[in-house]
Amino acid sequence: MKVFTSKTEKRIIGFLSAAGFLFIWKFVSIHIGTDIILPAPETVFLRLLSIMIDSGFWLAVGATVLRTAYGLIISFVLGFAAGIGCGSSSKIDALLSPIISITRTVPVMSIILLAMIWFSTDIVPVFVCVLMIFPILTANVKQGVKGVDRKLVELGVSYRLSRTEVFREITVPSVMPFILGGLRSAIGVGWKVVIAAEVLSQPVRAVGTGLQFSQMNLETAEVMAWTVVAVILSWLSEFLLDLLIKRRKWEPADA
Amino acid sequence: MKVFTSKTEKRIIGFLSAAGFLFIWKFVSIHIGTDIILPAPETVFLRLLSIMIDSGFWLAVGATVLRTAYGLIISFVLGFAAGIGCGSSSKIDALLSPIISITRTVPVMSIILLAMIWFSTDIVPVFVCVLMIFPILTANVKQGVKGVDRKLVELGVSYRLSRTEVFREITVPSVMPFILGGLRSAIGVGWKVVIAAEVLSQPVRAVGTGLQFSQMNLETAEVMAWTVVAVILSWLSEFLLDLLIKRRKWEPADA
Amino acid sequence: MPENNRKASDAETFGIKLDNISFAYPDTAKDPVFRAFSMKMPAAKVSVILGPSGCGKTTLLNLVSGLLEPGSGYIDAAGRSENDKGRISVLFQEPRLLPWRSVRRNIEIVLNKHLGAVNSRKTAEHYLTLVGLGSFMDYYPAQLSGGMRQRAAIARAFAYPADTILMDEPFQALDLGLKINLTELFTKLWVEDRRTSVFVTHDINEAILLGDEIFVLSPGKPAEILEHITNNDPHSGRTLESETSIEIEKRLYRLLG
Amino acid sequence: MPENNRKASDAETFGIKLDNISFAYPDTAKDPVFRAFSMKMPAAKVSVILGPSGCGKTTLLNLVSGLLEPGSGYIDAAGRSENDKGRISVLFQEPRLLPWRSVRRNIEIVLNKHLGAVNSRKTAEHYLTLVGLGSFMDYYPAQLSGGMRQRAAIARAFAYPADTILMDEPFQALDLGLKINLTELFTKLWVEDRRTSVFVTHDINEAILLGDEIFVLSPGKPAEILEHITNNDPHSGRTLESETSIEIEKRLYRLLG
Amino acid sequence: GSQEAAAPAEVNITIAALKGPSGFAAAEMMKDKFQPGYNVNAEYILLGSPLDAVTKMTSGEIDAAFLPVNTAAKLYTKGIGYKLAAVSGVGSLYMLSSDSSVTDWPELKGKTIYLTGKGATPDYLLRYLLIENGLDPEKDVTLNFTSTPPQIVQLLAAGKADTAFIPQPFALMAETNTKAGIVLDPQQELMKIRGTQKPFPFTVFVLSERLIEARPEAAAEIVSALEASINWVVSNPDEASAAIEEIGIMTAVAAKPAIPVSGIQFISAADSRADVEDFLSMLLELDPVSVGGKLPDEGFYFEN
Ligand SMILES: Nc1ncnc2c1ncn2[C@@H]1O[C@H](COP(=O)(O)OP(=O)(O)OP(=O)(O)O)[C@@H](O)[C@H]1O
Ligand SMILES: Nc1ncnc2c1ncn2[C@@H]1O[C@H](COP(=O)(O)OP(=O)(O)OP(=O)(O)O)[C@@H](O)[C@H]1O
Ligand SMILES: [Mg+2]
Ligand SMILES: [Mg+2]
Repeated sequence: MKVFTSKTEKRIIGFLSAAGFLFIWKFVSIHIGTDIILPAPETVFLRLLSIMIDSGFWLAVGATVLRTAYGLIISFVLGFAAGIGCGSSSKIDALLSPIISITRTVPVMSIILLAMIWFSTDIVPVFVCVLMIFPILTANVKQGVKGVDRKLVELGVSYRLSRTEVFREITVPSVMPFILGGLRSAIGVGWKVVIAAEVLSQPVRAVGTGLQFSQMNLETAEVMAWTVVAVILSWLSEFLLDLLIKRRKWEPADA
Repeated sequence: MKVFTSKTEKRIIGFLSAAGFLFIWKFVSIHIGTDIILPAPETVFLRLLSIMIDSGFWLAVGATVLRTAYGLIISFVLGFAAGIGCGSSSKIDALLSPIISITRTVPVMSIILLAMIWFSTDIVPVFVCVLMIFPILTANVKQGVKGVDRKLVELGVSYRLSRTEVFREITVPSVMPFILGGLRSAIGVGWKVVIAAEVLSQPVRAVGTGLQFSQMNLETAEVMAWTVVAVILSWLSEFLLDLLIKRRKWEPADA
Repeated sequence: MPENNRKASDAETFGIKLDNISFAYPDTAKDPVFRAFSMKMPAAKVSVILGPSGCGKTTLLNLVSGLLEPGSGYIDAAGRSENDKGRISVLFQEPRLLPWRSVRRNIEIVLNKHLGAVNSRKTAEHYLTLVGLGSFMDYYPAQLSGGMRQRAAIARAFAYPADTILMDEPFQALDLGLKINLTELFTKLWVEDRRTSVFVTHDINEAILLGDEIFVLSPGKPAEILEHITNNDPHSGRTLESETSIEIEKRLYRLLG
Repeated sequence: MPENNRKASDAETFGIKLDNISFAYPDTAKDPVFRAFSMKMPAAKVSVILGPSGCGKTTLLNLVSGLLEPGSGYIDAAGRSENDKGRISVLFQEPRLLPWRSVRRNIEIVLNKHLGAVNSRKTAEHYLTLVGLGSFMDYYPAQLSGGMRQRAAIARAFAYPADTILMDEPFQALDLGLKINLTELFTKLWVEDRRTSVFVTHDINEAILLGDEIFVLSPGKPAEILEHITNNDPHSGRTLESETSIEIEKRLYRLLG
Repeated sequence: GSQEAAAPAEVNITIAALKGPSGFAAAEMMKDKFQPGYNVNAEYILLGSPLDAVTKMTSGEIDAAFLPVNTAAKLYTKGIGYKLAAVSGVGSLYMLSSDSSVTDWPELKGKTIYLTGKGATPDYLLRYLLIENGLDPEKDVTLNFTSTPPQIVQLLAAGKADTAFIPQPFALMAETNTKAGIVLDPQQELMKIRGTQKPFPFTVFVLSERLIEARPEAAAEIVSALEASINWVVSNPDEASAAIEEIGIMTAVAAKPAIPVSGIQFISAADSRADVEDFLSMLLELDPVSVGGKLPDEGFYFEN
C-alpha cells in the first residue's frame, strides 16, 4: 500500500538529494583538480550567468525550444495516430510496422547524413527527434489500445456509440495513461536527441551549437553551463507536462 | 472491435509495405543520381555482402551486440528497481527523481567526455545507452505500478500476503505490460544510442566505428550497408523479445 | 440510426428468434454452451430466463445482442445487426460504468445521439432519481457502493430508447426494499411502451412478478430449455399470492430448489 | 504469522468491537458514513448485517478488516492489525480474482504460507469441488460466468484458515439451488469450528437461516443500528417454517420490505 | 542561379568556410563580404563539419569550400564537379607526449596513441609514418580514436592519455594545459621520407566547375582574394582573431595563438600540384578508398 508523504516532506527529500548531487560534483571536481575536465559547480554557475547576458544565448535557447517542441508535437500526433491504428486494426499494424520499425532502428548517424541533404540544418534536429520519439510513442499507444477493457468496448458497441464516441469516451481515456507515460519519458529523450543532432548539424542558433563551440574552445565550464541550460529546459517541460497530467479529472479510475 | 486478420494476410501486407519502401528508395536514389548521397538498394546490398566477408565485420557486430545487451540489461534492472520504488513509495520517488531526471536530461555530448575518462572506449557506449534507456524504463514501470488495481492489492493485504507475495503475484503481473511495452521501444532506442555513442567514442571493434569510417571516406554505400546491419540487428532483437512476450500465459487478462 | 423511438403500435413487429444455433467459446471449444438450440421470445412481452449458474444465460444474451456470433444457426432480433434500424438496450451482469465519467455523464453518453445534449441530461437525471441516486449524480463509480453502481447501470438501460431490452440479473446486489421498488418501476415503465424484454434472474419471485414467458435452462453443457411457462396475468397488480403465481412458484421450486 | 489454525476452544476469546467510531470518505467528507457508531459482534457467532444499498455495510466490513481506518474511535477484531496473531478472511462484494492466475492458483496463493504447497493444492481443490467448480479449476477468471467467479471467491474465503470471516453478499448472483447448497455448506463448515463471522446480505431468508445476531442498518448517513435481533435456535436444522423464523421474518419485512 | 555565361546575367554563389582553424583563411573575405564582381553575388556561410560541406557540394548548394585534400580529390573522381583552386593550409599535426623520453618515431613502440577520426587524414598519415619507421600500426602501438581533438586534450589533462597525435591549435592548448608537450613533427618526418620541400597540403580551397565555366574571371578574383585574406590573417593576428570571433569561427582568445601555428598558407593550384599529387599517391598506396581509387587527372587543378 502507498505510504502517504506530505508535500513539504517530499520537497525536503528532493532538496536533499539534489544537494547530495551537487556535493558529489564539487567533490569530484576538486578531486580531478583541473577546470578543463570538470569545473566546480560555482564556476559553472558564474559562467552560466555570463553567457545568459549575451542576447545570442536567448535566441539559441529559443531556437532549440522551438525545435524540440516541433519534434515532440509531430511525434505525438504521428505516434498517436499510428498507435491507435496499429492497436485497433491488425491490417494497419501489418502495413505500418515495417516502416515504423525501420524508422525505429535506422541509426541516427546514417539518417543525419540524408537529413542534412534534404533539410536545412535548422530542421535536421527536428527530423531526427521525430525519428527517435515517434516510434516510442507509437509503441506506447499501441500497448494502451490493446489494453482497453474489452467489456467497456462491448458496452459502447451494444449501445451503438459511433466509432468516434467509443474512441473519445472509451479508447482515449484508457490509453491516456500510456500516452502520458510515454510522452513523459519521450520529452527527456527529445531534448537529448535534439541537442545531440544540433551538435552534429550545427545550426546557426542552437544550444547544441553552443555546446559544440565551447567544447571546440576547450571551455569546459561553458560546456557545463550549456548543459545546465539543457537540464533546466527539460525540467521545465516535464513540469509543464505534469501540470497537464494533473489537470485531468476522472482520477478515481477503478471500479 | 478488433478486425481479425489471418497470419498470411498480415505477411502479405507487411511484405508489400516493405517492397513499397524499397521501391521508393530505388526511385529516390535514381532521382538523386549520385552514389555519395543515396546509392541504389542493390548497390548497398552488394556492398553489404562484400563487408560481411571480412572477419573484422563479425567481430564488430559481436562487440556491438554485447554492448547493447549489457546496456539494455543494466537499464532494465535499474529501471525496474527504480520504477517499482518510485511507484510504490513517494519517499523513494522524491529521493530518486532529481537524480533520474538529471540522467534523463543531461545531453549525451556533455556526458560522453566524463564517460571516456571513467571507462575504456569499449564501455562508453554501454554507459551512454544506460543513461538514455534507464529513465524511459523507470518512467514506464512507475506508471505501471501506479496503475495496479487497488482492489487486488487490498485483497493481498487482507489475506496477509507477504510483501514479496503481493509483489510477485499482483504487482509484477500488472506492471508487466508496461515494462514490456517500455522494453519493446527501449530496444530500438538502445541500438540507436549504442551505435551513435560508438561513432563518437570509436571503439576498435564496433558497428558505429564502421559507420563512421565509411562516412569519413564518403563511402555512402558502405554507410548504408552498416545501417542495414544495424536495422537487421534490432529487428532480430525485437523478434526475440516478442517471442518472450508471447510465452507469457495469463493472457485472458480481464474480469 | 433511427431517430424515432418506437412505441407500442409498431413494437408488435419485433421479436427474438434463435434458430437451431450452436455456440462454443474458442478456448473451451470441447464442450459447447449451445448445440442445435432454438428459442422464440415473443415481441412486446417480458421473457424471463432462469437457470443454474454457468448454464449459459449471459452467453445467450450476448448472442441476442450480437456481441457474440453463433457458430451455426440464425438469430433474429430487432437492432441486432449494426445496420438494421432497431436498437437494443443491454444491462450487463456487471455495472460496466466508465470509471472516468460521473454517473450522470455515464448515462448521457448513451443518450446524446438520440435525444441531444439537453434532453439527455434531463432524461439521465430523471432516471437516476427514479433509481434513488438523485443525490449521487456527480459521483464517480468508484465512489459508489456496489448496489449503487448496479442501480446506475439500471438507470442507463431503462433510459436508453431501445426496441429491445436485455437485462442480466439487474436487481442482484440490491436490498429487498429496492428490489421491490425497482420491480414496480420496471412494470410501470414497461406497460407504457411494451418493449420486447429479456430478463435473466435467479429470483423466482421476480420471475413470477415480471415474466410473461418463463424459460428455465438446464445445467451442464450444452444447455437446453428445461421448461417453458407462460403467465397471462396482466402485469400491473400481479401478486405472489394469486394462485397462478403460487402454482408457478411450486413448479419453479421443483426445478431449481 | 501463526501456524495454528484456531479451533472453537480458544475462539471464545475473540469478538469484534466497534467503539464510538466515526468515518467519512475523504472526497465525500461532508456526509460521514458513520458518526459515534458503536457495535459489538460476539465471538463464535454469525452476525448478519442487513441494510439498504449504500448505507455503509461494505464500509463497515472494510473498517473491521482494517482496510479502512476510522477517523476517530476504536475497533477491535482478531487479526485486524498486521502484527496481531489472528487472521481475517474477507469475501469482497466483487470476486476480486487475479486475472492472470487459474482459479486453483488464485486459492493456493492465499493458502501457501499457512499450509505449504502440497496441502494448499489439496485444500484449494477440495473447496472448489464443494462450490461446484471441480471441473473448472484450471479456467481463468475471464472464462467463467459471473456466478462461477463468485463461487471461486467463496471457496477462497472458506478455505483460508482465519479466526474471523467477513462476507459481503457472498451468495449474490447465484441461483436458488446454489444459494441453498452454499447456505447449508456454510452452516456445515461453521459448526465444525465456530469462527466469528460477519455476513452482509440482502436476503432475509439467508439472514434467518444463518444469523445468530441480526443487525439492520438505517439508510441515509450517518448509518445507525435500526434493529438488533438475536436468534438462539441451533444452526443445524433451522428452517424458515419455525415460528422464531416466521416471527423474525415479519419484523425484518416491516423494516426493509 | 543560371548556368548561362551571358555577360549581363547575374550569378549568385555561396562560399562556405568551416568552423575551426581551417576557417581562418577566409576571415578577411568573410569579414568584408568580398564580392568578385563580373555580376557575381557572393554569399558567405559557415559550416560545422566537412560532411556538411560535402553534402552541400553534392547538392550544388555551394560553389566554394574548404576541404581536406583527399576529400576534394575523392569528390572530383566521383564526378561531383569541384576543382582545387588553391591550398589554404598545410599540415600542422603534432605528436604530443607526457613522456619526454620519446624523441624519435621508433620510440613510440608500445605506446597508446590518441587521435581523431578513424579513416581521416591524421589516421592515414600516422600509419604511414609508423610503417616507414618500422612499426606495425596494429601490433606495436595501440591507436585510440575519439571524435574531436578537444576531447583528447581533456584526456591528456585527465592523465587518461599520455601520447596523442593532434592538429594545431589543440597541440598548443595541450602544451599549455597539460603535462604533455610536442615531441615529434610529422611534417618534417614526411618531408624527410618523401624528399619534398614543403609540408604536405592539408586543407584545400575548391571552386565549382559551374562557377568556373560561367565566370572564369570571377573565379580568379576569388582565388586572389583568398590569397590576400590569408596573408592579412597571418600578418595581423590581432585584427584577424577579432574578425574570427565576430564571424563565429572561434573565440579570439583561442584563435590568436592558433593563427601562427595552424599552418595557414596560400599555395596556388599550379605551385601545389606536385606536392598534392605526392601526398595523394601516398594515401593511395595506404588505402585506395581514401582518395577514391585513383589520382585525379590534371582537370582537378584550376590553374588560371
Ligand atoms: N471510495 C469511496 N469514496 C467516496 N464515497 C464512497 C466510497 N465508497 C463508498 N462511498 C459512499 O459510502 C456510502 C456507503 O457505501 P458502502 O459501499 O458501504 O454501501 P453498502 O452498504 O455496501 O451498499 P451496497 O449494499 O450497495 O453494497 C455510499 O453512500 C457511498 O456513496
Ligand atoms: N470468455 C469465456 N471463455 C470461455 N468460456 C466461457 C467464457 N465465458 C463463459 N464461459 C463458459 O460458458 C458457460 C456459460 O457461461 P455464462 O456466463 O453464460 O453462464 P451464466 O448462465 O451467465 O452463469 P451465471 O448465472 O453465473 O452468470 C460457463 O460454463 C463458462 O465457463
Ligand atoms: Mg451470467
Ligand atoms: Mg457493499
